[in-house]
Amino acid sequence: MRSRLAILVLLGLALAAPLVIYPVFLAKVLCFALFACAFNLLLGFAGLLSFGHAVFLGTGGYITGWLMINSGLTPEIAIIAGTVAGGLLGAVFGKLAVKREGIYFAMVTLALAQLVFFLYLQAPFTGGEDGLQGVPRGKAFGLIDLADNQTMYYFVLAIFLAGFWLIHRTVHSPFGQIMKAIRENESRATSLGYDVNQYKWIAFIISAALSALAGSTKTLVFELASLTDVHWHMSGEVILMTLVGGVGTIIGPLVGAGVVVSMQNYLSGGELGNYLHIIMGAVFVVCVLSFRSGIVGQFNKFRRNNF
Amino acid sequence: AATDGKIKIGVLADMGGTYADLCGPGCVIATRMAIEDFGGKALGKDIELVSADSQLKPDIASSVARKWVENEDVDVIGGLVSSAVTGAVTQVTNNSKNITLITGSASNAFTTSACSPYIAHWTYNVVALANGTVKQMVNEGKNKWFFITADYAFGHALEGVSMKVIEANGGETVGTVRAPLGTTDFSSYVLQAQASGANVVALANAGNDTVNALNAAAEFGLTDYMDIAGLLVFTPNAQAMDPDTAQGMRLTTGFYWDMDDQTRAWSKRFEALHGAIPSMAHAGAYSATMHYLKAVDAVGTDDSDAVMKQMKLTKPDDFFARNATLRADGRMEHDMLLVEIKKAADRKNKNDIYNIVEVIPGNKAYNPMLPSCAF
Amino acid sequence: MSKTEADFILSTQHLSKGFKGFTAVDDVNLNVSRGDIHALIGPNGAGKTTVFNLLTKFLPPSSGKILFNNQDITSLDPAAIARLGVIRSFQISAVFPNLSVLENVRVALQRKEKNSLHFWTSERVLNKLNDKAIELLASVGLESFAYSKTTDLSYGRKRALEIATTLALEPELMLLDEPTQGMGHEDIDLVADLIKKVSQNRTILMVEHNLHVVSKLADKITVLQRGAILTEGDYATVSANPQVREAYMGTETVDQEVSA
Amino acid sequence: MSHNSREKLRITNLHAYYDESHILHGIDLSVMQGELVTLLGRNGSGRSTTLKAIMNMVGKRSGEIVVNGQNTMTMPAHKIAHLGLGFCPEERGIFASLSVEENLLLPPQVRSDAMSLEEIYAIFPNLHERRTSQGTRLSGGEQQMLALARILRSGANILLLDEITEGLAPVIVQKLAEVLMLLKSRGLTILLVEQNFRFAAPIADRHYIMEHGHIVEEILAAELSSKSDLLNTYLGV
Amino acid sequence: MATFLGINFFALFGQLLIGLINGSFYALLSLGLAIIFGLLRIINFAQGAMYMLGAFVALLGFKYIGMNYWVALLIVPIVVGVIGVLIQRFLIRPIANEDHLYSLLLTFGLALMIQGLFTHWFGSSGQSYPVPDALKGGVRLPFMYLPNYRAWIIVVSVLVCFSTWWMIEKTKLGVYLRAGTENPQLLQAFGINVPLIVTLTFGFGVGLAGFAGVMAAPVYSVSPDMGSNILIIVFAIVVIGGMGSIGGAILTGLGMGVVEGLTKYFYPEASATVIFLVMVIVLLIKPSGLFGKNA
Ligand SMILES: Nc1ncnc2c1ncn2[C@@H]1O[C@H](COP(=O)(O)OP(=O)(O)OP(=O)(O)O)[C@@H](O)[C@H]1O
Ligand SMILES: Nc1ncnc2c1ncn2[C@@H]1O[C@H](COP(=O)(O)OP(=O)(O)OP(=O)(O)O)[C@@H](O)[C@H]1O
Ligand SMILES: [Mg+2]
Ligand SMILES: [Mg+2]
Repeated sequence: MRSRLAILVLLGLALAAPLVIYPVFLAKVLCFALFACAFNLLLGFAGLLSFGHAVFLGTGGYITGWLMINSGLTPEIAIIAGTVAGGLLGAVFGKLAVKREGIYFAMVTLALAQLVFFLYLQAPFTGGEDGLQGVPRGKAFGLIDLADNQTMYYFVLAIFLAGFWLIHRTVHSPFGQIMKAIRENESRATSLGYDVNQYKWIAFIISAALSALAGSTKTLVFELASLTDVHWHMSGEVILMTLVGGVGTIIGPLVGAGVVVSMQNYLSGGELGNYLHIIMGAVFVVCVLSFRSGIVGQFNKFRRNNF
Repeated sequence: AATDGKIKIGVLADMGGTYADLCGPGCVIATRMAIEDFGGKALGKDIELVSADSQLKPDIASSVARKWVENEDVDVIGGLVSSAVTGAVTQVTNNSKNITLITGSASNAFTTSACSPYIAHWTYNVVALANGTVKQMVNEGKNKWFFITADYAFGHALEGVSMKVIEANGGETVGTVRAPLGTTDFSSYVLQAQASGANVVALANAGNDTVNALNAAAEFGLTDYMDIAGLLVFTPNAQAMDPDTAQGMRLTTGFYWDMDDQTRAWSKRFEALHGAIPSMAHAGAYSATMHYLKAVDAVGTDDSDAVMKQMKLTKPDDFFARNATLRADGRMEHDMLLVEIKKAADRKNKNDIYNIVEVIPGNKAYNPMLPSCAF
Repeated sequence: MSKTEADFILSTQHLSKGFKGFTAVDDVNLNVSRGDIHALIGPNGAGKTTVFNLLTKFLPPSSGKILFNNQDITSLDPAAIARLGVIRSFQISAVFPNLSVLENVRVALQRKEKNSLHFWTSERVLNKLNDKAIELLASVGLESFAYSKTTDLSYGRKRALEIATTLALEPELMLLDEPTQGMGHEDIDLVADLIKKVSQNRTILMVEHNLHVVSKLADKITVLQRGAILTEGDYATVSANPQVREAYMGTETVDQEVSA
Repeated sequence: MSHNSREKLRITNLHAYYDESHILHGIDLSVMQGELVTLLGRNGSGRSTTLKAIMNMVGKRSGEIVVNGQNTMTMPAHKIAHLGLGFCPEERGIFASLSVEENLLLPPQVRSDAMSLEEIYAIFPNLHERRTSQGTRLSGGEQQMLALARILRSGANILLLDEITEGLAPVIVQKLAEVLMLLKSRGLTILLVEQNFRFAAPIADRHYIMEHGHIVEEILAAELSSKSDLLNTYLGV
Repeated sequence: MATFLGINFFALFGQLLIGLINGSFYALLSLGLAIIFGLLRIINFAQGAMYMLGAFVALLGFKYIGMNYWVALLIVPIVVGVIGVLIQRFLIRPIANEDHLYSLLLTFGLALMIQGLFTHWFGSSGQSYPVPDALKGGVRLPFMYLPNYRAWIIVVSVLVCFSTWWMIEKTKLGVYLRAGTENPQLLQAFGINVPLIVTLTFGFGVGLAGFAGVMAAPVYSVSPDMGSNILIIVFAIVVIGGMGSIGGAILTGLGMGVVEGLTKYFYPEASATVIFLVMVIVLLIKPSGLFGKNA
């Protein structure tokens, strides 16, 4: 009951926010929040740390951007196409990566992502260093003109909610139950007759597709797709968001994305841009050394202890 | 862009990256000098200056520009180095009808394929570079060219334009290789150049890439029997080159601090603030800002269309812009300089790096205007 | 040996496994009759665990065949063998520590539901398995712990839970590798009773060093030595065999008072 | 407190923790030279933790542990072994990346009168046979033998043994009992954690019974029969 | 003579040699990484930053106190190694018992910080470091002009790599290292000072990166991002070689340099991706890497 209320309040806030806050910024937070939630699905619920998730974000972005520029499709179709492309790429990467665990998994995903990074750097359809510029936002369903930032924001909010709901559903599904079991004791799950790699693989695909969804949406918001989204720094950033917010919590990544994006926004606006990496690095170090459960994890602990 | 009667200038430059010395903090300083020289006020209000680091990333630049014009009432964006960044920013500003003063980028696209009524492309462009350096060398009989090209819009444009100039003057291109932006080890490209049978190796890159490529060429003995043409060399880069390797190298620039008293006077003031002599982008940023502010003052509004019209009507004229005009397509046409890097022995101090070989008049240096871009 | 082949739920034919010039399992023809509790004993390093590994395909045999219900399963992978109904328990406690006791069993029950890959349906569909799960927990005496977290269970209860989980898969054949290892006395008896109880309607093959447990449970015993079968028979026969006494049992006897 | 020179190990008011869980709640025990003392108790009563605490392998400890008259509470773990302590862990701890013989030779010798490889191989012929194979490729029982053999070779004279008969065939268990008697007669001190009471009873001098991190009873070998009821309630024997 | 079947052998050999030189750096860096991984099960993301640090310390030492190349070659690895020791001791050790992924993230954060600081101080544009006088010039081979310094890189790297490998694989220390990887706590209970070994090994692995940094300074321009660029490639190499395999890291490092060189000749477009492609293929065929033991 309490959580129902909380959800309603949050939703109300989300609907009212663009009246006060710059909608493009809000849309950016939502895109990264979705990305971080998708990433957390893999890390928090499957126990797999991917160090190459940027590649899915970027792939979604490029596909959607390219289609919007070249095909005349409506934005929702282009987004779906980007999502599917991300899912397919995830299927290929996942097949290779889920054979390994822990640090090995992280390294393999990192290297695979780097492979694609260089491909995108050279492939003609991505625009290389320039990226895809001037991606039109188009009209959603051929009707709603997204050129207006406020409208765009609500469109993004809808996508975010859909993605978030899917993640929530996945975690609390028969599939999610098995994922949990696999995380707890992999060899026992195998001995009960579950093909562990298949489950991890599916989780990987879902996570990749949702990351691509975030990237596709982001491209529309900024009317631009670029290499930054595929770079391994971006893979690091999403880890940071998740870590700051709280690994394995449902809304942790959302909070983390909000914090990190605000911080970047604040820093890159001025001449502090220089300090961005130093500060992000420092936040990483502090989080790992003394704040491993993240903001939401810490808050939950506090609430448990005091109420 | 809302006309709120208040002038706010945004300088978006590379504050810490490969091009930081060309148009980074220095471009902010130059812009501030222009504002102060103008009197600090326009339309009766204080002129505001904001700046940000593009980090040389189109997406960062694009989102900063968007935030500036949509949410922070910035009227005009200047600075701008790296064509990828400039392209992304102009996408935003063209849409929002804000003026862009491009002072660091080289691609000629901004007055051709990507032209817009709101762009003023100031300092130089790839065509001017090729028409200066390349033409002269081909005419001297250096007819077989090999390109080491920076793999992004600027490099491609510079390479393409230069090839046309080579062909038009009877030379040929025997090969090209594209190196990613920020390459540090050029050895393998140098080897390819060596095996190509060319007599000139053209470096269609900029900043550190040029310096590194030149160093590798020297290390592998390439300089012993081939000429190196640095197609785009800014003064800080020229200073960073080993004089023994670089001496005698020809290059084209839009500005040299030691040209005459006028340039020296401004450059000394700049050096006092910045700690180094100005590059052409720094001088260009001052000149462009000043011209913009004068136009605002003249029309009495910050409305982009009116201001731009005025900018094109009056001829820019200052220590930087010689025999200049701002064409209808947004190209600022002015005299370019063909210079030669001095021998170590001839240098009086560390800033004394060029001999001016020739002044190329603007109409010879720049590309002709396209009818479709004559706004 | 009057049983026909059809009575054997599991049999191996000339099963061998070598590791780099060392033969760990040597031409073993093992026949497990349906409904039996069959014990595999032998000195350390005799090859018992290796036989288990071969049966469940955690190791590929060097040669020989494995038949389950007269079907050749030699080439199947571990998960496929598990799905046929051959379930193995592990020596170290194989539970899902942070799931509830009920959920532990449900994870096993879920496999038959064919919805385990459904990430789009609510986990509420699993609630219909709760009754069955409670029933299974009751059969091992854990029904009152259904909603506790599994980590909080004692060692013996974890073993019981593990068995309940295994039962949920309705295995035809259970393979138990040293089920009482590391257990205190009270737990040993608990688990031994449990094994006896669940052996109704199914077959159990187990490796066990605790002779007390073996004597109490096993219908048939196969003694392995140096990878090969030394002898077979019921406890009385086997324990009377001087070779077995020398190689394995030593002077130990199972006195009935202790097992009481 | 007067120090008894025959007292090899004395533990006073020992508390031990893993992370936040408090496992040992004030243990007091002592072992004399040449004595074989067992720690009995149910699963999870804290016996292994006691041994680990002596080796400084738990999260946090308080109290006092005196080995050979020297307080070890502030000693780093790697110095403790050099007091002559040899620890054989419950989970055996065989190193997979080392061969059987490398495993045997791994612990540095802490005393000069250590058992030689020949002696070890004579006791455990299986190990000799498999000496070049990878440590964890051994069968469960063989690994157990290796774990024990390893510390015998290091020459430690105070042995902390955790469930060493686990998973061993009855013949080997009988042989182990003989080995322990032999070691005892050589003057070694042994603290033994055992589930197998039938193994421990005939060879031990004293038994401590643990429950929930406390020592609840001390029983001398001679009192075994008279206190069997007590044992039954604690251990369910 | 120089060409046969359309292959220009001069150019090919030239690229191979350059490949071997790059491979030497790969080998040095992946060796350090493999050692640290082998003992601590930590992927040291800061290895690239340490490489950069090595180059910068050499450069700054040269600029401000006139430290020459040969001194730098000796001093800098020690300086960087000590920094590594401090990092291990004060940042990594406190989380040594947590999931190893945390130490990966920690070193990732450190790498960002160090690189950010250097960018802040020195800008991201590169600076050059002079080739030592004794190694100036070069030899004209039939197929290319080989600068002396580049030849020196190959010789020194191979020497350093081999001696390190020997020390780890063939001495008692190596046995401790291997055992310490698996169960440090138990090894310590046997009386071996594991924390010390761990810290020193980390320092040594990091010192190797510093050494590579000094070696690189005269040929690559010294810039704050020089490390992060090469690091990911080195990760791929370590994965290909089999994580934790010391010999594998060295051989794969050299080998991948050569493969890259070949690609630059035959199909330059793929030269940036070829190592990752090889990695994918190796993973498909042998998930544990070329020299890795199956987990
Ligand atoms: N992977 C392997 N490589 C080499 N030898 C092995 C391997 N696995 C087992 N062995 C050897 O095969 C023999 C049989 O081992 P197995 O584990 O089957 O014995 P066991 O009968 O289960 O013994 P225990 O009762 O001690 O567990 C042992 O000598 C062991 O060393
Ligand atoms: N590494 C650990 N972290 C947290 N708790 C632990 C750890 N090891 C043991 N415990 C807990 O400490 C308590 C005592 O464990 P200990 O291993 O000392 O028991 P034991 O008497 O040796 O029993 P067993 O027969 O299981 O070996 C148990 O409740 C156990 O769950
Ligand atoms: Mg076994
Ligand atoms: Mg124990």
